[in-house]
Amino acid sequence: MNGIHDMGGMHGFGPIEREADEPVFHAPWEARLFAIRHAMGAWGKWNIDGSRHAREIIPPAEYLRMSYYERWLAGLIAQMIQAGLVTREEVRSGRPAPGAARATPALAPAEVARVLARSPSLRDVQIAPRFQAGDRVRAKNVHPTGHTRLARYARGKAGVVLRDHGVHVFPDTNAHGLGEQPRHLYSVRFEGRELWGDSAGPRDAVHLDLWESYLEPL
Amino acid sequence: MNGIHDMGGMHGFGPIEREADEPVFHAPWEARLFAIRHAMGAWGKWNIDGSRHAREIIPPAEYLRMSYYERWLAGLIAQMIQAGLVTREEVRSGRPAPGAARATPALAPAEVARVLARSPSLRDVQIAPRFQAGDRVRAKNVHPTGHTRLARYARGKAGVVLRDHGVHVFPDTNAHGLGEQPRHLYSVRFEGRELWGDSAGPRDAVHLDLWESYLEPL
Amino acid sequence: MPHDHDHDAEFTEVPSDPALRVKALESLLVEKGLVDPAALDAIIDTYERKIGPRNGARIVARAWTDPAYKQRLLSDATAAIAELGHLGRQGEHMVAVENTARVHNLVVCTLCSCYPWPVLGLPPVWYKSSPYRSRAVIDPRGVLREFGLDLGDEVEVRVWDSTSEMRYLVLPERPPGTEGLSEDALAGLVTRDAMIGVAKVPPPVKGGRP
Amino acid sequence: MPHDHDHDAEFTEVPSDPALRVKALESLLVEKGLVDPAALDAIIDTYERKIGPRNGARIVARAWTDPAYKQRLLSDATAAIAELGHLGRQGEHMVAVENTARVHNLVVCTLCSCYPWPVLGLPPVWYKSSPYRSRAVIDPRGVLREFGLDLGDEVEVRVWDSTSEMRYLVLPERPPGTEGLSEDALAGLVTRDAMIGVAKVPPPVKGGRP
Repeated sequence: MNGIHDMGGMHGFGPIEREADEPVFHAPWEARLFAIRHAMGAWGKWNIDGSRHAREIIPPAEYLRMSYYERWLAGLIAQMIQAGLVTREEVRSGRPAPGAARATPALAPAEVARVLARSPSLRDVQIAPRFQAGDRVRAKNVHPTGHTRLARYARGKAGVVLRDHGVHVFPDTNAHGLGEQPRHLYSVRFEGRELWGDSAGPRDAVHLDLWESYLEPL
Repeated sequence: MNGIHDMGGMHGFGPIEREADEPVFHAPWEARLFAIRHAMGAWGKWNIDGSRHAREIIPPAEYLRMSYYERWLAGLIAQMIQAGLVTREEVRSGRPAPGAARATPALAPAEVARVLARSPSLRDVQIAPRFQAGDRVRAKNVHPTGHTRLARYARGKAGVVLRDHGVHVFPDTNAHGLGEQPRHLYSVRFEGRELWGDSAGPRDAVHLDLWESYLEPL
Repeated sequence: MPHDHDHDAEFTEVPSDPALRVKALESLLVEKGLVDPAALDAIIDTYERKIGPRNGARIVARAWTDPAYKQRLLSDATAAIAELGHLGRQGEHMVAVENTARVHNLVVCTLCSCYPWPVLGLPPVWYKSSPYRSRAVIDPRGVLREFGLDLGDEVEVRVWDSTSEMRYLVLPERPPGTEGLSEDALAGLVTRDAMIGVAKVPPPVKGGRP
Repeated sequence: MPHDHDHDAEFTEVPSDPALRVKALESLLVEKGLVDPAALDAIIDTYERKIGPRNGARIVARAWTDPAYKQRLLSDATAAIAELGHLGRQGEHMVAVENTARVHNLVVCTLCSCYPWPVLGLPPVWYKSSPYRSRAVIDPRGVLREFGLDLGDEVEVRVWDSTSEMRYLVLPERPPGTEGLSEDALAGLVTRDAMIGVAKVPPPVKGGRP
């Protein structure tokens, strides 16, 4: 979707505000939410692409006002309700519905290390790559209404394939319960001037990771 | 600027909410502000392009939360302060600074009709047009940080000139006190598929008014 | 071009009480002699009472009943609208675009909310809203369906994004069953939405007043 | 692809008190037996105490002192980082990019806030902010200047937008005056910002502890 989250290249957000000696979490609730998010993920009811999309569809005015963890909270609640793990009324009241069954946590303390281990998106599937390093390609000018990782600022622009990362889960389908549909993922280099015209310097470039179906040969 | 105001083609804002029997103004303050805006315009301290820009640079999160007239209020206050018509402290307190001179209103009631008359942007300047109806053109891929009326969704896209509207004030300079620098303004047709790929229907088109310097021949 | 001025955060936050702030602002400007409250009254009166979609409706009805006027309207709308006295602020330079069985025109301003005030009055809130501004250019048929207008695939949809001081007036199709109606009666049928292009002009209600 | 679910406005508005809402949520989930609070404690402990930029600094220091390791890091960062045990969630697939006198690399995620957790810890607020996400790709040199780094025109700037599960670690230039330092001492010099690419590693402070 051409959502507010797709903000690469926008002006008007002002200077970057940094904080000296920044803590890992700025409040205990951020830490608890961060942990809840991972513990609930262990139920296997959603994937990372669907979680990203759950944050992307937060209404734009709210999205911009929310902090990072407030977006996580909104996305998590939406996903838990959708998955049937909790009901709206339970979230509202903070109490289990009368007579609700008591589950056994999907994530035991002893299992935490396993859950925080890597969870690769690379799939061991043999698919012949359409592109090779050095190929000139164009990012397609597409405007899907669902989840996509093809940033708007690169669409329609020409670049060069730098590297084939192998066959990876495809977020555009995986986010919507349409399966992993893995395909080749490439690192593609776009010259700054191709993306931004004369506003970019002659020695600026942006590299994006783009799935094969985002690209057409040039 | 690639601001939040440049929202053509974005997803995620939800359905269009309509109101039956909508009044001209929804509250007396909207009407008063609307009128103040016009009456203050009579001081000749700014132009319409600068006023648009004053609203565009409202921080994005606030821009999206504000109603139309709240944006007008923010833009007007910024312009009045910048023009020296009022001071920050006066706006804050609602009282003239001690010893401030009392002016005579620029807009007398009898002059209202004159001020609400048309104020053309067409200039009687002889400049040979670079393009003619039927010419194929491409909107430049430019990303100015100041005011522009070249919507992002059309940049880099190919279209056809439909009509030469004549020589009009150029907003990109006029908004910033750099003069009217009038130039030819054209109606340019872009096919929906050129703008949006397969998301658009084969019989969709968008027509934009674009100044000559926004365009290059194709 | 660089930003040549920045806003005070104080005045660019959503005001907690805009009514109060505008009241204080007016009182400040009056005390400083910068505005005359009577001029404000006259401006408000103009837009509340003198300017509105009935101006555009009159133009449309004239075009429906006077082929020569319609011709002038489509070739030079600014001059044709001036004949009826409906030019003014935000209607400096006019273009009329004709809806037919094969072409449907729709007007938007994606960058702000430009709208032909002298012929349609001030725009409705939905026209100024983010949903309309964002969607009209990428999904015009979806927008029209939301307004209850489901156009066939054979109809071309032309969206006019008002990026300059040109302002667009849609000349809607004259509905069937209006052959005997006077220009005044026809004007009574023409809606604001039809002149923006989000609706068709409905046929007259049988037995009712148009 | 259509939206397959919509949010309740109730839960997508900025919460007036997120601390209270999260507390209520945890208590609900514990009561329903969906989460074990001890597991939450263990997760928080991991990111507060075990994972952080010192992991990345160790990798950088190793690459500075062991040419064969550097070679492995640049050709297959996932494997090279696995040697030191620093893979994990949000560091599934790693790429290391080397800063030199002629090429400067900078990492961003414009679409969300992807960041290599196992080697750098959780990202700072500025990395997740709209100003950084929006500007890093269109004005990387302006961003770097804001961080105090003014690169010459002869230096190429490469921005890596983390649009997939590949995660990027910048291998900064080894600062001058560090010839005699041990791997541990070098690791102590390496900053998080240098491994994101918004800074260089500062030379050791004369007379001070590195």
